Order: sequence, then C-alpha cells, then structure tokens
Amino acid sequence: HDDEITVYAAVSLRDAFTEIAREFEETRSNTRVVLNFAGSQVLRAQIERGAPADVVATADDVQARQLEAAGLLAASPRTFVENALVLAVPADNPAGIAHLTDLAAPDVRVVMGIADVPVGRYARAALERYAAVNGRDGFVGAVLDNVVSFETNARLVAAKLELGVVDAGFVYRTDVLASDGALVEIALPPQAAIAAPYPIAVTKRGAGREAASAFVDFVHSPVGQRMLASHGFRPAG
Amino acid sequence: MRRAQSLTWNRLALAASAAILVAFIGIPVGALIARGFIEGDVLAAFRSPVATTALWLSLATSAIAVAVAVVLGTPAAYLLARHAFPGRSIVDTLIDLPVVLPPVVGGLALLVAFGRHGVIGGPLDAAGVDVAFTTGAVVLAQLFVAVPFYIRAARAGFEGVDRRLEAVSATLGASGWRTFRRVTVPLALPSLIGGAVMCWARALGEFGATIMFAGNVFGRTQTMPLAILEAIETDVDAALAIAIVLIVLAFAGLLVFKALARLGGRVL
Amino acid sequence: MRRAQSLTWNRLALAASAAILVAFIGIPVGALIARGFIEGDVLAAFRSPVATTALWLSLATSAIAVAVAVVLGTPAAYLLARHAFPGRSIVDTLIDLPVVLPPVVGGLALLVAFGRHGVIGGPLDAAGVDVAFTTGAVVLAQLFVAVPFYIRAARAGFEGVDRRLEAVSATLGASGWRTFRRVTVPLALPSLIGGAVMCWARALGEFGATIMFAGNVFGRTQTMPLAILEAIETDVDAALAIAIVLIVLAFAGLLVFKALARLGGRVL
Amino acid sequence: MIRADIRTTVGSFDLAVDLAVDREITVLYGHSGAGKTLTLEAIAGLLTPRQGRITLHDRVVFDSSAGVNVPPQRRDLGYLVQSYALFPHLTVAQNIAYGLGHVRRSERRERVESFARMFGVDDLLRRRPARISGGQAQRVALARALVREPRVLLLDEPFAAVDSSNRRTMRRKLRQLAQRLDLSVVMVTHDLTEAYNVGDRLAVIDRGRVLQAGPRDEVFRRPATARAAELLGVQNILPGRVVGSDGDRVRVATGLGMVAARAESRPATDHVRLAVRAEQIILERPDRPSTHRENRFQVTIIDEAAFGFSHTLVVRVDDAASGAPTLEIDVPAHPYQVLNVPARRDWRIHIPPEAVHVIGE
Amino acid sequence: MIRADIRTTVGSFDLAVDLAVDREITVLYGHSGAGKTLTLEAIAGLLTPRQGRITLHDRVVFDSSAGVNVPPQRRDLGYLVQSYALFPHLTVAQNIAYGLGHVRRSERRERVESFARMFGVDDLLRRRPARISGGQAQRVALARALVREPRVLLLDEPFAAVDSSNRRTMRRKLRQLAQRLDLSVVMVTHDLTEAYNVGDRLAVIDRGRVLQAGPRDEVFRRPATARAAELLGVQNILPGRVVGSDGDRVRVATGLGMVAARAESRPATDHVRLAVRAEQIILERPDRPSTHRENRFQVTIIDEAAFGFSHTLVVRVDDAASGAPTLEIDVPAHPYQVLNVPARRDWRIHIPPEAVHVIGE
Ligand SMILES: Nc1ncnc2c1ncn2[C@@H]1O[C@H](COP(=O)(O)OP(=O)(O)OP(=O)(O)O)[C@@H](O)[C@H]1O
Ligand SMILES: Nc1ncnc2c1ncn2[C@@H]1O[C@H](COP(=O)(O)OP(=O)(O)OP(=O)(O)O)[C@@H](O)[C@H]1O
Ligand SMILES: [Mg+2]
Ligand SMILES: [Mg+2]
Repeated sequence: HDDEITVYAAVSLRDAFTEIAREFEETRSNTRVVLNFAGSQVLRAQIERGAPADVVATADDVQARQLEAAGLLAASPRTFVENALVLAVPADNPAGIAHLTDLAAPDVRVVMGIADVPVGRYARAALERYAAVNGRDGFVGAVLDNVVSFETNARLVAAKLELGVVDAGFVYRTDVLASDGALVEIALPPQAAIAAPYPIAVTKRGAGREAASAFVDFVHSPVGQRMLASHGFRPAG
Repeated sequence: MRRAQSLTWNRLALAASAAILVAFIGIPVGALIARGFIEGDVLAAFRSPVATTALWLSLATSAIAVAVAVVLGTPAAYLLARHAFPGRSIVDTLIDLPVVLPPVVGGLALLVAFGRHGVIGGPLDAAGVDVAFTTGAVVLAQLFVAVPFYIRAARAGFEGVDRRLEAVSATLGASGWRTFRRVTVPLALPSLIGGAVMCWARALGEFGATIMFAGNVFGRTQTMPLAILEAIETDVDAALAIAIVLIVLAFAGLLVFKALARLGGRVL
Repeated sequence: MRRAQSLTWNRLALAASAAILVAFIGIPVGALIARGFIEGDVLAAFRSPVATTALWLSLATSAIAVAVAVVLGTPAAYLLARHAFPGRSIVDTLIDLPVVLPPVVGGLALLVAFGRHGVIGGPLDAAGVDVAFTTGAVVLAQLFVAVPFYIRAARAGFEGVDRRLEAVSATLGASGWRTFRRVTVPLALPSLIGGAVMCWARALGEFGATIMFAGNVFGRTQTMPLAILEAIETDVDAALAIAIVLIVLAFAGLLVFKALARLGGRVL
Repeated sequence: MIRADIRTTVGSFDLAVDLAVDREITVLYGHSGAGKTLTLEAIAGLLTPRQGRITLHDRVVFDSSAGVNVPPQRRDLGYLVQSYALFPHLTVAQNIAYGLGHVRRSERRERVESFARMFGVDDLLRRRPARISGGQAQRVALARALVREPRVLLLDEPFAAVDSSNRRTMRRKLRQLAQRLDLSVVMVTHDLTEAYNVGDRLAVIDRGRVLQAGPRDEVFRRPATARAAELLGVQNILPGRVVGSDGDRVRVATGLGMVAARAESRPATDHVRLAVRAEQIILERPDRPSTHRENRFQVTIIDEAAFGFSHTLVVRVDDAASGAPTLEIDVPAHPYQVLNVPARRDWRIHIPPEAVHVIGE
Repeated sequence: MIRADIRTTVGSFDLAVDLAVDREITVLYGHSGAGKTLTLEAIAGLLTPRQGRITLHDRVVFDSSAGVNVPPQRRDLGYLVQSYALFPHLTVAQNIAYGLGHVRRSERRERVESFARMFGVDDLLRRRPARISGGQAQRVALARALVREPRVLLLDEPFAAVDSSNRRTMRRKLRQLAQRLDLSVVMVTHDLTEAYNVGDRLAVIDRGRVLQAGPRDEVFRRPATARAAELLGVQNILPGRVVGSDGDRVRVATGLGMVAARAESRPATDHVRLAVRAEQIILERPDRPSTHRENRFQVTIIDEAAFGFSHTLVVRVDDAASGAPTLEIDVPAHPYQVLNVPARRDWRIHIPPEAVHVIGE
C-alpha cells in the first residue's frame, strides 16, 4: 500500500469503524487504514504528545474542542453521528426498574459515569432536567446516594450491568445493542432524552493526505452512515 | 573474606547498566514531575480534599492489604517452599495468575465471584453482607493483585534458608513455631521485606481491579490512582499534580519502610 | 539434617492459610473461566485473529521485555546488593516507583519523556527515530512496569549468597566475571527465576502503560490485555473468552518456565 | 542410657548400628565416612531410620514397628553438629542462649555467661559468628549445646578445631559436667588419642557397622577383629596358626616363627591373627644376653622415622619366611639415645607375651 | 618463597605478622584465635592489611606504600579455607575442577580424577557436598585447592576433620607434591603433633604476633620465649638466675636447687627461664646408685595419669624451696612396668643438661 492513514477513534466506535475501514479500503485499493482505539481522553493525550494520527473521532466533543484549541486539528471537528443516553438494567432486572423514578427507591444499586466523562455528564443532565421539569426536589440527590460506583467510562458501567452486580445504570444505546441481550433498555422520559454527539476531524498531521479527508467524507457518506446506524448510532441531527 | 577486590572494569559495566535502568525509569518519572510542577498546581493538589481523602484511603487500604498478604502469604510461601505435595506447582502457578490478568479483568473476576450472583457473593448477599463496592472491596482488590508478589519473594527467601540451621534449632528444643520465628524468618528477612515492599507498592498503585470491583466513590472507595485517573479525564495537569502527591508519598513510604526493615533486621 | 519432623498441627495451620489464599485467587479466576465458557465462545476466541495476533505480539514483546530486564536488571541488582555508594537507597527506591504509579500514568510519563517533544524523544525524533506508538514502545512500556519486580527479587537473591564462596572462587583463580557466573548466579537462581517469572507475568498482563505509550493498533501494538479490554467495550463475555486464552497461555507458560528453570538449576 | 538399634540406607550408604550408652561418656570412633555423623543424626531425630528402635533414658523416641517417631525438639538432648552451624544472625550470647527459651531472663543471662566462661568465649559474647575464628565457633557451639543441660548429649567431633590446651580444658569441663548432671554422652571422634583420653567406653564403627564396643581399655587391649585392631592403631597384625596351648600361653606359628601369646583360653579357631602394638615391642642389643626366653627375634632395621620425641623403626625378622610381614617398633627418645640405635642395623627384639593379643576370626 | 610483613586491625584484634616461607612446608602453629586464619587471608588477598608488603615468589602482590594490591584471583595460589566452603550447587567433581577453567577438557577430567584418587574421594565424584561426610568434604576441598598446582599453597587446618590413616596418606601426598612442584606451602594447625610431623619449618603465632620462626627442630628444641615454650608443649618452665658458666655449661639457681644446662654461651641476662620437656626427664630408683653427677633430685610423686601408652607423673622435689613449681615427667609404658612405679612414691629423677633449654628474657 502506498498510502496508509491512521485513525484514532473512541473505543465505542470499534465495531462500526472496523467495518467502515474495511469498506473504505475496498473502494481505494491502494489505501490502508490503521485503527487505534482508546478512550477519548487517552486519544487526546496521545495526539497532544505527537501520536501519528491522521484522523481523530472521539465520543466527546469536549476532547475534540480541546484538540482544536491546541491547534492540533486541520479543521473544526464535525459531528458525524450521535449516540443516545439510555437507562439500562440487566436482562433479569433484579430491582424491577420500570421508570427513571425507580432509581431513587431505597437499596437500588446504580452506576453511572463520573461527572467529568460524557456518559456521566449526560446522566446528571438527564436527571436534573427530569427533576426540574417535574419539580421533584431531592430526586437527583436520592439517585446519587444510590450510586455504588462512578465509572470513568461508559463501558465500565455496561460491564457491571452485564455481570448483574448492579441494578441500573446510564449507558449509550450502542452498549445495549452490543450486549447481545444481556442489557435491557428502559425508555427515558422525553424530558430526559439526551443525545451524545461524536465529532470527527482530520488532524494537522493528516492535513496533507488526501486519504484522510476521504475517510472523513466516507464516514459522512450514506454508506458510512448506514454502517454506523447498524451499530445503534443515529445520524447527526 | 572481609573485603574482596573488584576490578574497576567490572564495576564500570555494572554501573553502566544500572545507570541505563535508572535513567529509563528516572527520566520519565522526572519529566512527569517536572511537567506536573510547571503546568499543574502541586501545592493545591497536596491540599485538595480529593487528593487528601484519597491519600488516606490509599494508605489505610494498602496497609491492610499488605498486612493480610503477609499474614496469609507467609505460611503459604513456607508451605510451597518446604513441603512437597501433589499439585504444588499448580498451586504455585495459580497464585501467580493475578499478575498476568489485566487488573480490570481481575476486578471482573472478583466481581463475578463476590458479586450478588457469585459463588461467594451469593451466600454472602443472602446473609445481608455486601462485599463489592465497599471499602473492603478495595482491600480485596489490592490483595488480589498484589499478594502474588509477596508470596513469590517469600518463597524464594525460605528456599534460601539453610535447613541445617533449622535442624539445629530443633535439637536445641525449639518448637517448629519457635524455629520458624527465630531462625527461618530472620534469615529470609531480606526477601520477605523485598516482597512486602513490592506488594505494598503494587497495592498502592492498583487501579483497574479496584474501579471494577470496588467502584469509584469519593471517600469510600476512591483511592489515589482512581482520583488521578478521574482527574485525567478533564485535566491532565491537575492529574499529574495528584500523581506527584502519590509519588512523593510512595517514595517517602518506601524509604521509611526499608530503613525500618534494616533496623529491624539488625535488632532482631 | 535429612528429614525433619513436622507437627501435624503446624502443617494444618499452614495448609489452612494457603487454602484461603488459593481459594481467594482460585475462585474468582475459576468463576471467570466458568462464565467465559458458559456465556462466551472460548473455542472461537482461540481461533479468532484478534486473539491469536495479540497472543503472538504479547508473547514476543513480553519475552523481549523480560530478556532486557534480566540483562540490564541483573547487574543493577548486583550493584545494589553488593556495593555501597552514596544515594544507594534513593536509587533503590526510584527503581520501585513504576510499581506505585497507576500504569496509565506510567505510560503518560513515558510519553512525556519519549514523545516527540520529550527529553529523550525530542533528540530521537530529530534523528528520525520514532519510539512512541511502535511495537518497541510496547516493550518499553512492559519493561518500565515490570522491571522493578525482577530487580527487587534479584537483589534479595544476591544478598543471600554466602560471600565466602565468592572469596573461595577468587582464590581458585576465577575472575570476577567467572565467579559471578559460576557461583553467585547459580546460588541466587531461585530468586532470579522467581523475579523473572513475576516480571514476565507482569509484562504479559500490562495494559495501561501500553495503551497510553504504544497505542492500540491491531497487529502492531495490540497485546492480549488491550484486545481483552477492547473487546469488553462491545461484549463482556467475548472479552472473557479472550481472557481465558490469556490465562491458559500464562498458566502453561509459567509451568513450563518453572520446570525449565528447575531443570536448569539442576543441570547447572 | 541411650540405646539405638537401627538400620537405614542413605544414598548408597548402608547404616546398621547397634549401640548402647550408659550414664557415662562413650566415644564413637571411626574413620572418615564410617557413619558416625549419620548415627548421631538418627539418635537426634534428624534422620529417620528405615527400621529399628531408639530409647533415651527408657523413653522410646523411635520405634519403626510401633510407629513412634518423636521430633528432635522433644527428644530433650544436646547435639553439637560437626559443622557447628551457629545462627549467623544472632550474636554469640544469643546463640548460646537459644535453647534457654523456658528459663527466666536473669538466670538465662547468668547461665550463658558461665558457660561462655567455661569454654573461654566470654569476651566474644556480643559478636556475630562471622567475626570469630574457627576454634572459637566450635567452642560457642559446644556451649550452646551444653547450656541446656540435657540428659543426653551428642557431640560430633567437638574438639576438632581447637588447640591442645583448650582441648584439655574442654575435656575436663565436659567430664565434670557429665558427672555432675549424670549425663549420657556420645562423642564422635576420628582421633585415636582423643578417643583414648576422653571416653569411659569406646565403640568402633566402620562402614556403617559397630565393630566392637566396651570399656575403653578392654577395647584397646583386645580388639575383636583384625579390622578393629587396625583402626585402633595396632601397627603389627600377623596371621598365624595355633599349634598348642598350655596354661595361659598359646603358641602360634607365624611367618616370623613361633610366637607365644597370653590368652585366657585357646581361641575357638586355629587360624588367628596376632595384634602387637609398636610401642610394646622391646629393642635389645644383640650382643648382650637376654633375660627373656620367649619371643626373641634377631632383626634388621630397614627404615626409620622420628615422630615427636619417639622413633619408629621398621624391622625385618632375620629368620622370617619369605613374604612375612615387617614389624614396626616405637622406641622413646631416651632409650634410643642410650642404646645408640643409629650406630648399628642388626638388633634383637623381644615381644612380651602379654603384649600379644590373639584374634580368632 | 612467600614474604609477608603486614599489620592490620580486624574488629578489636590486632594482627602484626612478619613471616618468610621458603620452597618448603612451613607450619604456622598457634592456639585458637591466635590470628592464623587472618594471616592466610591476608596472603591470599581476601583481607587487605592496613599496611605492609606481601611478596609471592618475588612478585609483590601487596604493598601499602606503593598502592599495590593484586586481587586474589591473580595471586596464583591455592587456598584451603578452614570451613572448606565447597560450592553447594556443584558436584564433587565440579568442585575439584572449578579452578581448571583454563585446562583442556580431557586433561581436566584426568587431573580431577587423579587428585580425587589421591585423597580417596574418587567414588564421591558425582555427589553434591550436602551428601558427603565432614572428613570427605575436607579432602575434596584439599583436592580442589591442590589440583591447580599453584606455586603457593595456603592450607588452613587441612587435616582437622580426617582420621589418622587418611591424615598420614594426605601428609605424604602433600609432601610429594610440594617437592615435585617446588611449592611454597604454609600450613596452619593448632595441633602440636601435626606441626611436628608435617613441617620443615615452624612459625609460632600468638595473639597476632609471630613469636618465633625457624627450622622445626630448632624451634622445638630452643623456644625463644617462655610463651613459645608453653605453646610448644614444654610442660616444665622454671624461673631461675644464672650464677655461673663454664665451657658449655651454665649453672642456674632455681626453686628446685641448682640446675646445670647446656648452652652455647652465657645468656645476655641473668634472669632466665629453664624449659624442660616432660619426656626428657629420667626417672631412677632412689635405692640404686646413679651414673649421673649433675641435676639429680629426690622427688615424691604427688599425682599421676595414664595417657595412651605412656604415664604422666607430677612430682615435687623434696628439697625445693617453698612455692617452687612441681615437675611433670612422662614415663613410657615399658620402663613404667619394669620400674614398677606404682609400688613406691619416692623416686630420684635426672634431668640431662642437654635437655635443659635456657631462655633469656
Ligand atoms: N545425604 C547423603 N546422601 C548420600 N550419602 C551420604 C549422605 N550423607 C552421608 N553420606 C555418606 O554416608 C557415609 C557416612 O557419612 P557420615 O557423615 O556419617 O560419616 P562420618 O563417619 O561422620 O565421617 P567424617 O568423620 O568424615 O565426618 C559417607 O560415606 C557419606 O559419603
Ligand atoms: N571479622 C572479624 N571481626 C572481628 N574480629 C575477628 C574477625 N575475624 C576474626 N576475628 C578475631 O581475630 C582473632 C584471630 O582470628 P583467626 O580466625 O585468625 O584465628 P585462628 O588463629 O585462625 O583461630 P582458630 O584456630 O580458632 O581458627 C580471633 O580472636 C577472632 O575472634
Ligand atoms: Mg561426620
Ligand atoms: Mg582459623
């Protein structure tokens, strides 16, 4: 291959991007896509220290914006897809959670992300919005009191749910889909619905490479979007 | 026997490879510290409640973990070193496994076993005892990940003790226990201390198994590494500042630990 | 001196604490394996290219890391054990630090030092050498995290060698090097092997520093732990299946390693 | 009272020892590799025999058929091992005090000091074993084994590393202690002089078997076998055939001619060996009349060596049958000078019949 | 040729040794803790003296003033350490072969086997040191030190753990080897008999100082100081005052009366000590006329003990001044019987003037 590009992507994009990259290579026989998956924060730290990324796709626009502010991107990041925050319970739903408000019941074990990671930020926002709209003071505090662990990424939340050691947690829809039935989604009330944007950008390093921007375009193309959709992502709205 | 000569040449080769290693470890750590000082606010970190609370929790849990490792690990190591029994090498190898498992997977394993539906966790849950997601779980996670280092070192130490001295102790009327305490342990001490130091250090730095098994709740299960990795999510430099707190603490702790051990070895 | 008696009572106490530890480690690992088998497809994992590619990469990198650890760490440990020099305990403690650092922070430190703008990485980059994000970086990350375990064990081993035997070797005309090779090393062998085993195991299980410093590129820097933790992102049970591959590999590897070492010790 | 009747195999070495020791000092004497140390280890409980029985003061501590095997720490004995095996991490004082765990602190200290003084190591009390000399280490080890005042004492070459004056003191202290405390002591040595000077009783061990045991003088004077005689330092052992006996005299035909020996009774077999110590053969001037009627031989000196203040002559009996052995004779310095031995080669010897011990094999 | 003139302090022990050894066997004799091992360690290079100079065959291996300090492995010597220190992880054969790294494989094997045979350990070659006896270990260690055929050989109590017959063989082999290879050997012993039997030359060491060194017989016959005499086993040391001398006779007034001694010249000082070996004093029947004119004393036996085949009598001189020392006399078994010593207490002794050595201090 005379053209190799490196794509740094959030781990939640693994399956979708692996497919997209294979398809992309198919269409451009002389191009190879090297994929590097890690948490968005790790990706940013690596790119800040000179990692050879040509394209970066994070699960969090905060990280992307910081990369842009540091002058490491060739262009502003564009949201290419959205994920949805959902409330998930283990398949057997041990605590019998049927609604968001059940999270405040005594002895329910809840997990969510820390406030500093998107999945945690979104979860808090969802709770607060719900409490505000419905005028339920103390609801957020009661739920937070039930939290047995604040995870640093969504997958740790999902993993605990899959093992059935906790009762409920906030994850992304893609996580529920990937769990092969181990997780069940509890529909969030519309007031609490939150979308998580996934931004993508060509880095400074990839600026000169035609394949890099071509890959970004491919992700945005109908083919790319279809593949993303099959893994539970929604088109950027 | 009192003072052997050493060729300068050999010494140079020794010093060179030691220097390479020291540089290899020292420069990254030094660079990290430098960056933390330049970009982060180390003083603030030293005073921040996040760091101090996590610090105390780390100290307490790692101390307990090491104590348990020593109490349970010493007899196990002695058994492995001194008694041949069927399946010994299987047991020996099993004890090493936690080191191989990525800590998060180790935490997963603990969660599977101690979780609500687990082999151990199930009955405990029925009895109303929660293990996962408690401070106790932090200790268990640290123990799981760190105890192999103590056992392996202790085993090597016990193997190095001259068995004639133990035999002589017995002829002097000493019970097995007294022999163990007065002869075997003191002679294996350098290895035991080395193992305990590594065990403590590993427990102190433990992250993956803890967050998986004990969760990450400020003041209850958030140890220093968890605090650092939480901080990294938003601000690398703030995280580095907390990391410096950990490094300073660990460095001082290790120095004190070793000095005390040397002293103890001499007094013994 | 040939066969000492042991009280059944003491043996029981020994066996009990060993049993607790074995259960504490064995049950979680067993539960994990059981779950992996029940819920995941272990056979498929054994054949999947993700697992096999990562497996070979893990084997190769950890073997190199251990080799480097032994080659550089042995002289360093000997120096620390045998020569008093100013700052010895500082150096000794510095070498332990990587154990305390959460691996991701360790990886960050390596990145800071070896990254394109780093103290070491800068000049290297200017010379056209890339270190970070290569397979070499995997080895460095493993070395950074695992070498302290080897050095500490080796140091304890060297301290246990009777210096009279070394003196006698010198009077028999043996050079310092020959004495080291023929007397010191064989006598310290149990500790050296123990250290190497722990070092290898730690390198094999290394995750955080690797993903930070070397990245996570399939076929190039994605080792088993990275593959497992990547798989966790989509399916815990698929990840467990890969973890079982790692456990089986490590278990077999450790057994073979120890058997070879015993054999070597006997032949030596 | 120690009784050990045991049998075991260590590597390719076969040990089958039957030993009885009373309230006294028994020396276990044998060459290097004879099985002395293994015997002590078995009595101490450090080596478990394949079969047999060991009793210490009427207490059965080992009995293979009854399944008894008391561990070393409950056999209540003192054991000085051949390699001393001092605890390297303890000071000399702590080494000596090691076995006194049950004793009150103040008394312990006193006892340690008195035993250290007894063996002349009282100025080393605060040193580590690495910082004392070989002989000092041996004395410390001895003090350590004795300070517990056990009723059974096993000593493996306790004086090998110490000089004669220390040795004399230590021997005396040991004897006093053994008497005062009514000890049963087994002391191993490879040194014949030592064996003679220390023991009440003597057991000769060779290739894992006790060849002979009994009161010291009895064993020395009347070795039971030719091998025992050889081990006991009898230089002249002559094969012969009993041709007659009258009264307490036995007449034996040997390569040297007829030799008369004193024996309580005619031996059971006619094929015998005669054992004669070199120092009991008397050298006479051939040109002076002899006062002895029997066992006179004309000899020629064929070799000689001076050892300390005595001289050893190797002589050939002039009328001996061809192939007959030569004889060794010890002559003290004074008669050597008075007789002026170097002046001539041809002499006469007399072998007192009392000095000829008949071994019937 | 070994020359060591060194001074150092180890712990609280002060070593100041001046020793010269020619192409022969020199025995370094001294009591436990005298500094023998430290001296050998200094020569071997394992102990660095504070000051002084050591030359081995004209090669300076240590010189504090010139800053020379050749490491042990390049001093080209063989050193048998007191504790054997066999390599526990190597077999007996590998232990012996250890120093033969430079030798071809086939030859190495041959040499190992021949030295093992020489010291009777050839059937142990494949065993580990933990599985052999103490005496066997010592012989292996000796073979290991000798097999390199170094020109300088340091032996620290090489025969302490072996029996007399092995000892005899080993001594002989050692002598042969020393002659064949033109070795300089320093052998340490605390055993006087050993010192006498092995060495060409003898050096007496006490408290870190060489008291006297010279040809063996010279040292034995003429100890330079009272302490040397005591160490060399002279039982009778009498203080006295020289009152006259004529020809080769010196007359000394002692507590026992006047004693005549043979001396080449009158000693430098009048206050002297007389050294007389117990075995050189002659016991005579008091009721028979004496053939000796000088040094006759009437004595009474006050104590006696039997050692091996000789008897030691402690006698008091009848006319001695009060507080005068008693004398020790050795009587061999034969004269003891002939004279029938037990029958009476009062005897006469004769001290040959040749047997009286005058020490001027
Ligand atoms: N562990 C062992 N394995 C095999 N053979 C052994 C072992 N220990 C001793 N032997 C052999 O058994 C024999 C007797 O050994 P032991 O130690 O009793 O001799 P010893 O009489 O004490 O001799 P020494 O006077 O040399 O100490 C020796 O030939 C020795 O090589
Ligand atoms: N490392 C040391 N530190 C302090 N003192 C020591 C040390 N080594 C030896 N000594 C002392 O120095 C003196 C001489 O020791 P050395 O070993 O030379 O005696 P030695 O003549 O060989 O005696 P032995 O016949 O008992 O072996 C002894 O009193 C001993 O206690
Ligand atoms: Mg022995
Ligand atoms: Mg010595």
